[in-house]
Amino acid sequence: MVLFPELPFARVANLLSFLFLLMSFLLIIRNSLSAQVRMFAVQSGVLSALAAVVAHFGGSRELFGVAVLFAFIKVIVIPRVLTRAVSKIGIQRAVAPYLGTSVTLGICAGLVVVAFYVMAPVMESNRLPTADGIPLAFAGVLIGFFTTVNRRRALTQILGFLMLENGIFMVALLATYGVPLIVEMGVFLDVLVAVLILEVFVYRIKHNFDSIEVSQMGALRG
Amino acid sequence: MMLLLLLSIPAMASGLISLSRKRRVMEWIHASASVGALIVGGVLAVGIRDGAPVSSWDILRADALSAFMIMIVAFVGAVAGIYAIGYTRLEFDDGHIARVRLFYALFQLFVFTMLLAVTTDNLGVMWVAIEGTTLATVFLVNIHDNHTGLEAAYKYLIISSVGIALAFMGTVLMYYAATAQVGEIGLSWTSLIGIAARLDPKIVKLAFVFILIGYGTKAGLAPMHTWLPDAHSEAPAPISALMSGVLLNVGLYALMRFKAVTDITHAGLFERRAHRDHSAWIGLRWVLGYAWRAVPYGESRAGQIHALFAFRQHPAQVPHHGDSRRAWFDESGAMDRICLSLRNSRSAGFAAIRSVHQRVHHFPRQFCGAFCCLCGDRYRSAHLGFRGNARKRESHVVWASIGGTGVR
Amino acid sequence: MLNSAAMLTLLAASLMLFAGGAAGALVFDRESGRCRRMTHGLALCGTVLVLILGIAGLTGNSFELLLPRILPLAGGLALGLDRLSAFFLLTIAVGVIPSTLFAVGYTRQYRQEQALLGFALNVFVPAMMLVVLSRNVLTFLVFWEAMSLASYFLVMTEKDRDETRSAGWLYMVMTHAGLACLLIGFLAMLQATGSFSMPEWARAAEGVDSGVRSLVFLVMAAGFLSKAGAIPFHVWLPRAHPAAPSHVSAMMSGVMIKLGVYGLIRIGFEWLGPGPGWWGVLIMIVGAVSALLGVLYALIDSDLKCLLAYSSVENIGVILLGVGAGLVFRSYNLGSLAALALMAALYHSLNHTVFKGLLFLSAGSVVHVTGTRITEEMGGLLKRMPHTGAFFLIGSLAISAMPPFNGFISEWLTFQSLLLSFRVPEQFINLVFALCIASLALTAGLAAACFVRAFGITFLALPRGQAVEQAHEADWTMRTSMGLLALACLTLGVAPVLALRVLSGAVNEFLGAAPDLSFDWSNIAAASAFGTIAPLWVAVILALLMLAAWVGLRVYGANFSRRYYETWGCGRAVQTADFEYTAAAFANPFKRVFAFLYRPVEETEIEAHSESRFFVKTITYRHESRSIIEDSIYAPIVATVRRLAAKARTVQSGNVHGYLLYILAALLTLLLFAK
Amino acid sequence: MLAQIGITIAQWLVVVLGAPVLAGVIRKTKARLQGRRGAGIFQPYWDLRKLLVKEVVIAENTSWVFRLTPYVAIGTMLLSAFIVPVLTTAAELQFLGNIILLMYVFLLSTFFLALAGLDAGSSFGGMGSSREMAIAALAEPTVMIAIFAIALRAGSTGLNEMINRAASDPLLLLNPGHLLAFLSFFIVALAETGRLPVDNPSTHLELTMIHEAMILEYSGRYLALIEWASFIKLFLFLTLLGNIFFPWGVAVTLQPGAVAIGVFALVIKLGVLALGLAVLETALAKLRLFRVPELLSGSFMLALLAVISFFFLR
Repeated sequence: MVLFPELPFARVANLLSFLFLLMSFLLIIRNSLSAQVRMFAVQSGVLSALAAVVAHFGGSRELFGVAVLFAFIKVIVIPRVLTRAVSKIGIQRAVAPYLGTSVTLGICAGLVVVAFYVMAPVMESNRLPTADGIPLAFAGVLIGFFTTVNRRRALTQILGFLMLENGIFMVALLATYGVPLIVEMGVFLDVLVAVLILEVFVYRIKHNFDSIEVSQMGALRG
Repeated sequence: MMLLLLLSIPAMASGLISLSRKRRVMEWIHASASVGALIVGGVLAVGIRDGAPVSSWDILRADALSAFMIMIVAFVGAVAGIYAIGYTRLEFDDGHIARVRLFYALFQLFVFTMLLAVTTDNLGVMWVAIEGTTLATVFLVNIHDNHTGLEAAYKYLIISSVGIALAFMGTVLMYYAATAQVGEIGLSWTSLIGIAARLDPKIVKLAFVFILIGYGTKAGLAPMHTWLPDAHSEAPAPISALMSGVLLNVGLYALMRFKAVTDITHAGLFERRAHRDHSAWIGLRWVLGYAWRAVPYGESRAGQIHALFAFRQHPAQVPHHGDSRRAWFDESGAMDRICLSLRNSRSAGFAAIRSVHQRVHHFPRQFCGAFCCLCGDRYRSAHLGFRGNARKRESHVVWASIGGTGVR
Repeated sequence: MLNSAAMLTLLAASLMLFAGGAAGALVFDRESGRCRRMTHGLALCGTVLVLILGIAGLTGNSFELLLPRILPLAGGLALGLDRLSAFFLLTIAVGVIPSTLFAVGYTRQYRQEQALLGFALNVFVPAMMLVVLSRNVLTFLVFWEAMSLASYFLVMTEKDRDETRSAGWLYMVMTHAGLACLLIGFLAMLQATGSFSMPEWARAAEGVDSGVRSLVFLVMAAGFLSKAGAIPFHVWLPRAHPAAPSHVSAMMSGVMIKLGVYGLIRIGFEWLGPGPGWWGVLIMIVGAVSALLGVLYALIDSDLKCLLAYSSVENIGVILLGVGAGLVFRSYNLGSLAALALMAALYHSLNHTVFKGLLFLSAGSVVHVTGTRITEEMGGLLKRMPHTGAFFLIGSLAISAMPPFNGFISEWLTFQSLLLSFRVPEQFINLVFALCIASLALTAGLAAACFVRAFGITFLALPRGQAVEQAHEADWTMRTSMGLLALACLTLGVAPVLALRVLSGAVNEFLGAAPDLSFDWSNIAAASAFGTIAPLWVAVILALLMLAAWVGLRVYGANFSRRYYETWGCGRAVQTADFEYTAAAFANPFKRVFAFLYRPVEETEIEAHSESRFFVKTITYRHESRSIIEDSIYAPIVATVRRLAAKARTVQSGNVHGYLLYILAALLTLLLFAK
Repeated sequence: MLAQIGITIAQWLVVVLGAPVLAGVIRKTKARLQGRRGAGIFQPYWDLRKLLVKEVVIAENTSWVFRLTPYVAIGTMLLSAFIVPVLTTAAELQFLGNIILLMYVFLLSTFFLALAGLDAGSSFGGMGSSREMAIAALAEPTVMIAIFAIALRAGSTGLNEMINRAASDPLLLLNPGHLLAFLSFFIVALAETGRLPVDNPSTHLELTMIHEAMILEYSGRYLALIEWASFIKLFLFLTLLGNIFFPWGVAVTLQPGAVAIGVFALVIKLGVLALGLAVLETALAKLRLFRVPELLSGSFMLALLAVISFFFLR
């Protein structure tokens, strides 16, 4: 059953991949926590759409389930959790990241180049129509990673981690149309639990350090 | 079936403990589960050693390497588990029953995830289990809910999660390499190793980079080891023992599984550039690791190694996590050494033997490291209010000396 | 003759005794007295079995044991006994038995540490024994480690003292470094030969590139020499030995450091196959330098046990001269000379075990009753501790290589083997040997001076302190053990044939060449008639002549009345201890002669009465000498490491972002590299 | 067999009884050279006899080591008298040991004398011990290298073989190594026997004496034994010098004629050496203590050159 046979699979996939990357960029230049959470939700939405598209064209029923599950966890549950955290923590004074926006963007652009360079062998060997998006997805991984390095607040760090996770999910999606369902389920569960635990930690950090600036925690040194 | 039984023991124990209310009940369940796992694990391991690998369904499979890991997990788990009962009695009075429950439940969950990681055939499930170990232990690290504990736990969680996510990336790429070659395939190690020779070497290499970084984080290889001294020193002693004695090994175990595949794929390439590249890297890291171990030595020049003695004499003068920290730097070094031997191995088969040999050599150290920790921490608790007399502590020094025999 | 099963039973029985002792230490850790008697008693019994095993091995019994189930992946637990191993077993037993007996009385002072002491002792001794018996890499390393660590804990007995802790720390670091060297060497040989088994290395060594073997030799020699305490790896020794309880010092100095020599002999002659001549030359140079510097530092040290520790460095140097000479001779195919030199080295190592054990134990009794190790505070002890003093005198004579004691025989043998070097057809080597002879001779002279000073200042003349005046004789276990060793000193000196017989068998088996030495009860002849000596007759005739002198005076009718009067003190009315020559003063001529080495720092402060500067109120004299090795080798290393460590600390900055950055950087680097 | 025992005892008696005469000859010669008449050459015997009948005064602080030392001193020297071939190289009692044993036996007596010096607790004794040991120790390498040089030529360290081998070499004195070894051994002999310029045997000024300071507390028969021992030591060293380096006349068989020549040669050689020693002691002043090491290192270099000359000029 193919719903929109007229839409070329590769086109749509690529479009969604670019949207994904765009969301990553948007997320890293926003400073307000709630905006960041929103961006993340949108990005996850894009990703679940992509999953649905791949499921549709790839003819995989399992993958539909994954897309739905993904949408449920990452578009609804996790943003809810994070939003609740943001509101509980209250207004936070803006904390500058280690690097300014322009430098950050420059570095992220560099990371995209790196991603293309690194993923070249995968693209070469991949005959799937979705292959073009793989470097973009990997760029998402690197940008997410970079966010955890660059941002001082615990919540943003968590978001960076989630972006990284999203990127990996997307690599799996584009390169192999997803990993086996049981693994996917386990991964979702783990991520969910991780986020829940992290949320608890954010509260505790707020409680203990009166701020969610991670960089304040420096008592344990070599 | 034995595998299932083995896994279900800690899993059920964890569930039961979280439901129980009475402290004695929890302790009872905890102790019997620890010992039970040891017995079942022992039977299983002996069986495997004398015969073929055991598997149930597609997911669970245990070969000789797994058997070895099972023994380590179950044995250290049992020892640390029994020790934990006394330990928690000292640390938490009956007013903190919720924490005790949490402690025991997570302890069993931790053991479960480690056992799962070493008995599963599915690389994805292995990943899930290893991430599970992080999630299970993170609250244990912060069980006292103080500043430093929180800091250590947060760092542990975020670094491990990020690292382990990269390992997932590697798993995905490995899976991709397999599917690109033979179409649909389970993400199982047995099937992967079967087709390993036909995989695309470039992609496998790329995958292995991610695996190395990812599971390397868990195994405490430098420079991904930064969480290690913090978390191990903040965790309660039995957990520290488990983390050092076993958890790092589990990370390494995962690394070895992938290494076996990579070695086969790169059998032809091995002697050439690819090998040199990552061996150069591991060699560099080895050096770094050693430099790194100099850190605590530099910190107080005559200090750390005598922490055990110092604890007895000058509780106030020693940074209170001195000995555990040193032990962790030692762990890090031991891991580095094993990796070096992995590097040195020329062929895949020899690699397996060599690294297992190293691990055998390492095992008593790990184990004794665990002992050291237990004893060291015992001193800590002794000064926190333990009413032990000097004689009693004396015997601990002796035990610590047994432990000391192994560390290094 | 015992068969192999009987030997294994002996081995197992001794191990069980030690295990029992170790277990006893843990069980009875509350009852100090019982713990002490039980652990030491069991260790003593176990060591007696080791002695039997050693003697059985030396008379030609051997066994091989492979337990593949233990340490399964490295070829199993491999043990074996040949005559060389048996000889070292004998050395171990000879060193350990009196020390343990001594410890029964001596460790009474350590009430709190009984469990630790007993446990570590019962690990230490069997570990040493098993090191000697090990036949593959992993077995060797495991027991080597156990030995090092057990000795570390023994050193740490008086852990309450800062000095002990820093000594233990240094010992640990040096052991670490030595072990690292050994590991590198073992791994390299493992790679080169593909075998875990060391006897197989010996067979495969011919096929290994000689450059690799030389490199392995260098590295492993460094590892073994650091255990043996040869210069420049000796730094731990003069700290750890004084810090340890005396019976432990006796065992470490008498026995443990010999295992470094054992390892060196194994790699030099067996495991690494035949090597070039410069291996031996290197060992000889290390030996000559160790001997000379060791005795020079011993000569000026005022800490009695420290002095003995430095003297161990010296004796290790003498042993190494023999080992090195053996290596050189073998590389020139002078098999019988190599055997002679090795025999001299082995004999000296056995002798050193005996007399150094004796000296440490008697020093231990002195330290035990006076509470000080500083010789400047002692004096006059011979009257208060007549037996201990006599034993110390015998030890001093033996270690100074005075006939008719045992040190003389082995030093004489070493001299003979060095003098015979003219058979080596290489002028450079001849000159090296000439210089080694000179340094050995100087060492011998200085050692005599050193022990004149040690015995004279400690035991003779007047007490210099309160503690010494109340000194009393040691208890019977301590005296018995010292007496045993003193007897051994004399026996090995007048009847060396006992030891030479087994030694020549051992060396013959090990090198496949009979030593160029003929001996019987009355005569020893090296290289047919190159050098001969009749130790038994020397002793007998010397004793008879001394007696004859006394009898002669009687017969002649000399005046045998005697009168006691105070010592002449330049006309002073009262002669007190203040007028005695001090240890520092005794060493002063040497300090001046070897000033370039000691680089002494002297300070003199004179405080005069206000009336006139000629009426002196007080004089303070401070002197200090510095170790050239520590200053020029270790200090820079330590400084560098410390600086690097301080830099490395910044890596563990406490900042989680930084940590994540490391991972990101590692990932990116690796990705770009692996491309 | 009987001849063996006879000649051995005869040699021994020559050493033991002849030693004081030698000292007397040196003293007499020195006195003459200095323009004094001096005591007769048998004076040392009368001195010894006088000491033997005197009462012994012992310092209160001393222990049994002090009382044992004179016997060790005389015992070691009496033993050495058995080892050194004086008249003949055909006597078998030299089986006791080689020249290395001899040197160690000398060191043994020094060892005990130094202990005795410390035992009385006076500063002088300690000072003497310290200096004596320093000189003994520093002389040791020279001794050994000189022995090495001789042994290289003789192919043996046995005293008989050394002398036999040297006697069989007609061009002995044209050998640079031989002469160098002689010089270095001569200097060592001066140091070991406490002669000028290292030590002054006739001084009794506390700060300059070495050997005499060490035995300052001795009196009576103890002093007699020690004095006698030092006479023997001097005699033995001069005999060694004479017989090893100028081996002519030493009997290689036990025929009475050869032995008679041996006696005659010994008297001549000792006479020449004694004269040389006396001239030297008259001409030289005592060196400052801390110049002695320079002298000894000089002699060490000579010995080393002797060894080198063997290896490079053969």
